[in-house]
Amino acid sequence: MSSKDTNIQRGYQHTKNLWEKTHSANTDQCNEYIDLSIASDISLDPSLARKKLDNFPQLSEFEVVRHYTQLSQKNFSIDAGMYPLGSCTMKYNPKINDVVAMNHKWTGLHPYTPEHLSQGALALMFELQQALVAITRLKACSLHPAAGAHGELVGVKMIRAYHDKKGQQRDVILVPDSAHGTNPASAALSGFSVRELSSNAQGVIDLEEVKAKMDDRVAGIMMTVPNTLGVFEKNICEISQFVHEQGGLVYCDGANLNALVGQVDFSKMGVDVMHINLHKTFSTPHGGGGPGAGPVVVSDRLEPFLPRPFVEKTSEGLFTWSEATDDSLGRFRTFYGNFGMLLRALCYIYAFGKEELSLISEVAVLNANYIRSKLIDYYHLPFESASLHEVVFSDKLQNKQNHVTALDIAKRLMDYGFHPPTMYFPLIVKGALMIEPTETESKTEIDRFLEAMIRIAKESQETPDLVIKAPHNVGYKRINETQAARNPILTWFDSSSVD
Amino acid sequence: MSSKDTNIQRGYQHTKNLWEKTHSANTDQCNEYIDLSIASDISLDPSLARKKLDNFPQLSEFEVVRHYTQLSQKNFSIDAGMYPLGSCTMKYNPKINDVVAMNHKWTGLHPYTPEHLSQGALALMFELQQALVAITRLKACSLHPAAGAHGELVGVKMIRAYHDKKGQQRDVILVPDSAHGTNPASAALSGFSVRELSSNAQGVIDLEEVKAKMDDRVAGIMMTVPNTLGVFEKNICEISQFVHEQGGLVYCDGANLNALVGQVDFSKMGVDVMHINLHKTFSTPHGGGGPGAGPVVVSDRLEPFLPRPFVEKTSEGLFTWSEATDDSLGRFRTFYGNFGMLLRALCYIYAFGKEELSLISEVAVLNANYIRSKLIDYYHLPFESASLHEVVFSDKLQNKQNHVTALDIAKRLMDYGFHPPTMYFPLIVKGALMIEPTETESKTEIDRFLEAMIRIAKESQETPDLVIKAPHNVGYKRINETQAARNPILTWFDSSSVD
Amino acid sequence: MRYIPLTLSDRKQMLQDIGVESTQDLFSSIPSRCRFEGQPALPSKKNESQLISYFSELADQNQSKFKGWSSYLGAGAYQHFIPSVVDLLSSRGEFATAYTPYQPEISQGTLQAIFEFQSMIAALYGMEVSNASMYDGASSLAEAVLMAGRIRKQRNVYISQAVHPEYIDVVRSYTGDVDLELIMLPVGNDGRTQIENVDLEQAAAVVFAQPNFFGVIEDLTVCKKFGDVVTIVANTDPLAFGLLQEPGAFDVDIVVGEGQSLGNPLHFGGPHVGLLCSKKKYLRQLPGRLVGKSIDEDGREAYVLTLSTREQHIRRQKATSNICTNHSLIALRSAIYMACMGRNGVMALARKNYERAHTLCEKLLHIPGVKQKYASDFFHEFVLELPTPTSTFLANMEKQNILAGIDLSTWNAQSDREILICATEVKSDQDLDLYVNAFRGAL
Amino acid sequence: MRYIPLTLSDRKQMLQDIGVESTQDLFSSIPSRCRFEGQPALPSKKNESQLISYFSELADQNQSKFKGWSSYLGAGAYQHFIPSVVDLLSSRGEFATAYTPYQPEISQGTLQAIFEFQSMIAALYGMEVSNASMYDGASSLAEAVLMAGRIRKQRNVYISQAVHPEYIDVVRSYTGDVDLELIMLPVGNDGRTQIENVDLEQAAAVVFAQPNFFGVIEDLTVCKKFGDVVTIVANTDPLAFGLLQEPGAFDVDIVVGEGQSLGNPLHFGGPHVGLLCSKKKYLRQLPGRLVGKSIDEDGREAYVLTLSTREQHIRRQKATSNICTNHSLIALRSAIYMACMGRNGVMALARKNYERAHTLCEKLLHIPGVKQKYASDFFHEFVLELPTPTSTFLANMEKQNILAGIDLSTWNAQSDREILICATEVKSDQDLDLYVNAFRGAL
Ligand SMILES: Cc1ncc(COP(=O)(O)O)c(C=O)c1O
Ligand SMILES: Cc1ncc(COP(=O)(O)O)c(C=O)c1O
Repeated sequence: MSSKDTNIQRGYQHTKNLWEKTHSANTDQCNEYIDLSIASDISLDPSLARKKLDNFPQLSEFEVVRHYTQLSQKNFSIDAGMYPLGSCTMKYNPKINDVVAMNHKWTGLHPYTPEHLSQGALALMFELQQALVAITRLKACSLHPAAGAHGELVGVKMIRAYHDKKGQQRDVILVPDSAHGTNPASAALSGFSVRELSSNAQGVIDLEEVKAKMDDRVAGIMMTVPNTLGVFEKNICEISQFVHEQGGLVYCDGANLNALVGQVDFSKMGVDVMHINLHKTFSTPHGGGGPGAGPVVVSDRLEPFLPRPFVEKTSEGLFTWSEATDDSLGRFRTFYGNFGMLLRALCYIYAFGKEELSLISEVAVLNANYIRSKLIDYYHLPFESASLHEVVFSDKLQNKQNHVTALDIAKRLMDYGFHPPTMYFPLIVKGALMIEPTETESKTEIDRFLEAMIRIAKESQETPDLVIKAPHNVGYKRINETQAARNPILTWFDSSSVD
Repeated sequence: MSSKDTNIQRGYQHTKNLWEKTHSANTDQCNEYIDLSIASDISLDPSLARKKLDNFPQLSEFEVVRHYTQLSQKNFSIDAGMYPLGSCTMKYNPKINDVVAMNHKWTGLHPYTPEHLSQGALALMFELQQALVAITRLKACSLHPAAGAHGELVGVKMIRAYHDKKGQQRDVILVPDSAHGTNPASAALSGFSVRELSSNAQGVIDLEEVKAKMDDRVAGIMMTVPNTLGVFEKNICEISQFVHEQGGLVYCDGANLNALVGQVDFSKMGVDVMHINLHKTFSTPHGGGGPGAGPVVVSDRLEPFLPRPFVEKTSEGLFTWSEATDDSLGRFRTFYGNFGMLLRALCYIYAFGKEELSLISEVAVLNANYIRSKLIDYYHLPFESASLHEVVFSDKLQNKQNHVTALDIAKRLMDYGFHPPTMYFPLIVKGALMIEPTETESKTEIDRFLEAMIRIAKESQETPDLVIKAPHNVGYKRINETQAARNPILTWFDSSSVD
Repeated sequence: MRYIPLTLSDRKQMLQDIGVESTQDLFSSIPSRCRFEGQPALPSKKNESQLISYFSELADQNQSKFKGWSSYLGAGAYQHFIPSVVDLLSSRGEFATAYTPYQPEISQGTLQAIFEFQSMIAALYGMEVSNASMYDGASSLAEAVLMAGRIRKQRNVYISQAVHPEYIDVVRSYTGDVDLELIMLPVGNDGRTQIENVDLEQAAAVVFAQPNFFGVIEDLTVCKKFGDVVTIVANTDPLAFGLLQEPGAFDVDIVVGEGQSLGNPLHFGGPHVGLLCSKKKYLRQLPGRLVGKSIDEDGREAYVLTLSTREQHIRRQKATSNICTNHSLIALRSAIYMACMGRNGVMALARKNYERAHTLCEKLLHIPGVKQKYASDFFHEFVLELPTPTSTFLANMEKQNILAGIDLSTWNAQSDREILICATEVKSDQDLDLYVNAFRGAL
Repeated sequence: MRYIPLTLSDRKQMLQDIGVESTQDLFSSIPSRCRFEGQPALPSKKNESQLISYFSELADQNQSKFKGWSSYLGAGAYQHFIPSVVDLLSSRGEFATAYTPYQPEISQGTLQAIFEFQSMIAALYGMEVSNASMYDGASSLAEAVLMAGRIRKQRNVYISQAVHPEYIDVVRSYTGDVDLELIMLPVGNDGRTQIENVDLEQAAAVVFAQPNFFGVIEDLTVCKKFGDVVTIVANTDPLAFGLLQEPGAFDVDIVVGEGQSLGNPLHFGGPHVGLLCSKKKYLRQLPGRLVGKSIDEDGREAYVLTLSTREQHIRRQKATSNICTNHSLIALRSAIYMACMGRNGVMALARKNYERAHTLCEKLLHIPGVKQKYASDFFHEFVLELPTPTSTFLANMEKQNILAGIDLSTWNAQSDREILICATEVKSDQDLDLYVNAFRGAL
């Protein structure tokens, strides 16, 4: 049987790309959305004009609908199944939030609409600023950043501005070895060099380690709380105090806030700036990779440096854009923030309200610990410290016995209808499998997931090949990443095509 | 391996039913949509009150979203692939029509809103009445019926009312053997007995056949044009004339109107009443079996008998509900019609407008004939008369050689990503495969379909088992219909459960 | 060209392959005497942006809450809150653009959903089986009456005068040409149906509405008195049975309902959805589709349309009904709605509806001259007698942007001072107070 | 409890299985000195219906076309017609609720869609490669400048004064702490960038905008003059290249853009989407994700994230950028939009935009005292000089419910009589006439 025959027999449907579906000799026919006819004879100087638009598709609307419907069916999604991807907080994205955000009265609003004609939008941003301050108990907030890493950049730049203002030359940032890659990358993008802190045997940073690496070139420290093992940095208060004493500032990577909503007072923890991934804790949809939003919340120390504009409330109760000050950082994007995502996040926060917001973390932590308690007999737990919202296992047992790796386990989970956990992160765990259930999974679903994990542990012993050759059941076998990188084909018309 | 293991390896994901997911000891927790708290102590007499609500599910909203997302992924749909289901006119259902129809200003409108406060809705219905009259060139229209069969019932009842008014006792309806099952059923529901007409060797009804079956008990004839073979009833004008001469009336089943939009003048054809399936010709989504809408259009003769109310326009340009008359049929449903579907249909009609409406049929007929020309070498064509919007093949060749049946071919098409054609209908063709591409399929997609059909023809010769055991590729093998009927389990709590 | 993907060159190619000159050649089997001449009398074609503005201008020519209107209309079509997931999930193309699930292997989504719909509807009504949906409540009732006629071969169908008048009309239309006679049962001062007239011998069926057209809760214990006569209960708001004793508890034979309240918009009257339940012993007489549980060849749980030998496509003129296309997507919406509300939500919602209507009624009865027409308890709508003609009163209320209720003289000329008022969970205390104030002024 | 499925009994059971008394025990690793005390200062929780009314009341506190407003604002965010399928398809849960496609076997939908996005963006700009999206146009430009600095190790970055001022600000913010100096290139009377100042030796990059901030079409043939200096073109409306010669035709090295116009709503400024294209030879220096084509083990065509050794999760502080989450769903929307419009639609649309702005401009120039600021041709926005201060004029226009344009004194105090006006395909002849009349009265 030809390879085509194989495809037809194996739960796989090929979706031709847009160009393979393009109407060839289609002259000027196009889908009819709005009047594009031109009465006048106004026309551009031919020397400035484009000759032709090559390599561009041309389809009927129906073909477009079918194309993207088919493509969508090739995606795993939270809506279709449990997605316990550690560090990513894949929770339910309530549909009502999308409905609220896509109201035409919001979507049609131009960012340069004068203040007095966009009071509703300003009010909304003001309320979210307030809410994030209320949740962290820090001092002030900017909704400017487009994502977590963007928030890190803004935050680290504020740290630099703070020292610059003081006339201090501090060009080093301390970053734990368990940190997410964006932390060192953001520090580097701000012209800092990165000095790595080693986690101790409990997976956390000791005060001694910080003391050892601290000197007067150090501008600050970036801590993730709880860290990427899901473990609370129990020395954080002492570390903050020490760093402050030494003239440094404390950055908190708030990507794991889902563990701590209504549980921790970040001002008491000594945090000077933290970013919050609204697309994690506050449930804006991940969209296959974004957009999210990464507001930053700051202490008194950094308030003057917040990027402008943010929203202020006047004594008459009107909302207004803050003026830029000499200290304030410049812009890191156009306009004000990922407004559509801000709306959704506020919607999520208001659905819980002051009464129930802390339940988010209580249940997220409960679920993670339940998983930990059920899998600990089957998977190696590299760090035994208490887990908060996520738990990191490793493939050590499976790997030792039958060379089954974290990757294999991940791929096999697909066959059972689950998205795999985060693999091989944090880097301090060999063969890491990082599991984060969030608060929105039901016990029924978590139990199904546990059953699958336990079965895979057994399969790894009994029929390791079944695991090593997975997935079997999702339309595709493993995809060759090496070939893609060795001979990159990045567009449909890329000349270095392989076929 | 246990059967559960098999499931996991075969492209199948089980979706637990709502009860298997139900939260058990969930006291009074529920999803929070609207305030249901009660301040006052008003309460119902316990003797009238329900004791408990058994067998009812209880889930969180997220579980509901996931449940129906997963279920949806187990459906084939037009949006995801070609659906050449003969007689069903599975065309693109433009998304804009849904957007227009689901505008909250329409969905929130109570049917008993006074006329002067619902002029927009009345205007819309008036315009659709006018449009259907313009398209058929008959005299008047009622949008009352909820579906094709409902339109038939109304139509046949009007025929009865017409004769009753004349004081004639006519209790027989002539129905061709090629007719859809709803025709005889609708006639019977109206208290008529059905006299069957035999199709001739060209698949159409001869005038002689009608003459032979006609007598003064015959109230009318129900003709489908083009008939269920996709063949135009070429004697229709003569038949109508004859039936009229004999005092009978002519019902036209308009389910196949997609062949004739802007091509045929139904008044010249002598039609007295015809229903139109808006869910076919005018593209309202089929919804997994409905709702549709089956307006009836009538000639002068039957106008007085139209069910009320329909919309009239006053001389001042206002829209008003017609008054009931002595002759008018009563109601066959509450309110006025499937308004949401009427909106979508009018949207489809206006998108084409007077300029392009007839293209619907031109292209639908072109596509069907293209398919016919390409498959005629591979499948038996039982009737060689010219095809209009659909073409009926049979399994004769495949069956004779290798006992491959229409059912097998249908199931095998699923593996190739297509919905099967209509099978075993019309009844006058043994092993019928009725293919209707509609106007909205692209040549690329039709060619893919043809390729699959031709491959199946070859497989039927070379590897018949592959066809006979299909489907292989859709998550399920053939489903046991006999067992379901022998031991019907119709609810989750049905005691006569098989497992 | 809207929605037509073929290019001119595609068309040329295809015509050539077919072997004809032009598409019009393909229509040569149609006699020229009945060909369509000229263009249909329609407006010019509209692009998407024109469609949007055209229809939204039409939509603006109606009253709506967006223009500050509020409505207390009920009478068979009710305003309830619809969770946003109902629209979003039911409009998924996989559900909305599928046909009837005749090919079960690729239709398990619709089939399982409808199986679950049947289960929930049966549970709500306390019945053994439910079909897969009908057009609407009224046509379901008509089919139920015909079904009763097949079950019990008698002539008389006794039908309560407190059944929705449009339902009665529809029953009359459907049964006009078969051998059944409709006999109306009068309504007492308590608003309940009086059954003294029923002649058990000759009766095929007795039909009640619960709650009835006047909102009144009938005492269905009488249903147990009818022996072999087929008892039918018609219902216009299934949510009532989150609070009221379910018909199944009274050994009712057939229950029909209008499912609009289950997450479906008013939509100027349609599409709504007909519900039809019965005892399992009448299964072979049920009209409409049924989804049953089965397995596939590998033993996987699977669902399938079943017992189709009752239906027109198999049985033709001998079918239990002519219905083919039903209201599946509305049934699906209803299932999603019920799943969202759940057991607890449905019960709390029913209580809230009851409370809203009673709170409103009580306040209105303090207004001089306003009287309650019927003595019995009601669910979420009720009839008042006014000191002025209802039509005048309604016109006055309209001036304050309120659709205050339904003028019962629409169906009965003598009731020209009666009004049917409905208040559901969507009305806040503030709404009710506004209404009561307006009411006072409008008399 | 909103969105939390666990029941109390589930919780009890789970705590028991874990072996703790209460959920709070699970937080005992947190030092008590930093625990949160009391409730956060937030409003009370809101159910779905309250959320809807709360946020729609807020939404009503803005101007909108639903209140009769019309807008001629552009300047980096444009009003274009968005086909309804863009919203419907992109909001499918399978797209919207997936994470970054790190597991390609179950993410082919996103991957193929983004591969096609890359292809269409590259085609539109006439470039060899495009990445999978950035946050927005401005941050893309900043990343492009940093990239140029890596490619050509020189200090000076020449940037046209006719680049959107917010883009310039962002470039300044991003490059503040690295060894690059921004040098502004002035704009001539013709509205085009003057390049006389560029010192080729010291230049890392030269940055133009096409069309530029004033709507003016730059003559990009100059790009061919810069030798090894990295030429960067920034674009705020990719649809312009349905009409204008594409940057690729001028051998430009890097093109960045703002993709909002490609089917994405204004949404008060975000989320929009950053576009970034370059020559393939700079691939290893590109920031952001890339989707590449590959095969699976059975040889099926498949897509995968590739060249991730450039990225932060592998390279950490040595990565080409810190970007992780990008704007994938907006890229997907853009792809759907481009697929809907198609080659012919994009070209016709660009022509129409050009025509609308020129028609309007011509009419306005008939008004006494109104002058065109720049001599060169423009795309869909243009700068006028008014006889009155722009702020007064705008206030007068607001009285007629028109947002007439953008006051250029926002960025340059001297420009207090200049206005930037944009007219796209959404404006009808009638709209333009209304505008012109209002304009006359508002001066
Ligand atoms: C711990 C941590 N920090 C930072 C980030 C970066 O956030 P973003 O992807 O929104 O830029 C992530 C996200 O993956 C993360 O998990
Ligand atoms: C020829 C024909 N007549 C009548 C009908 C009945 O229409 P409906 O299903 O809308 O009741 C159909 C639909 O299947 C049909 O194909």
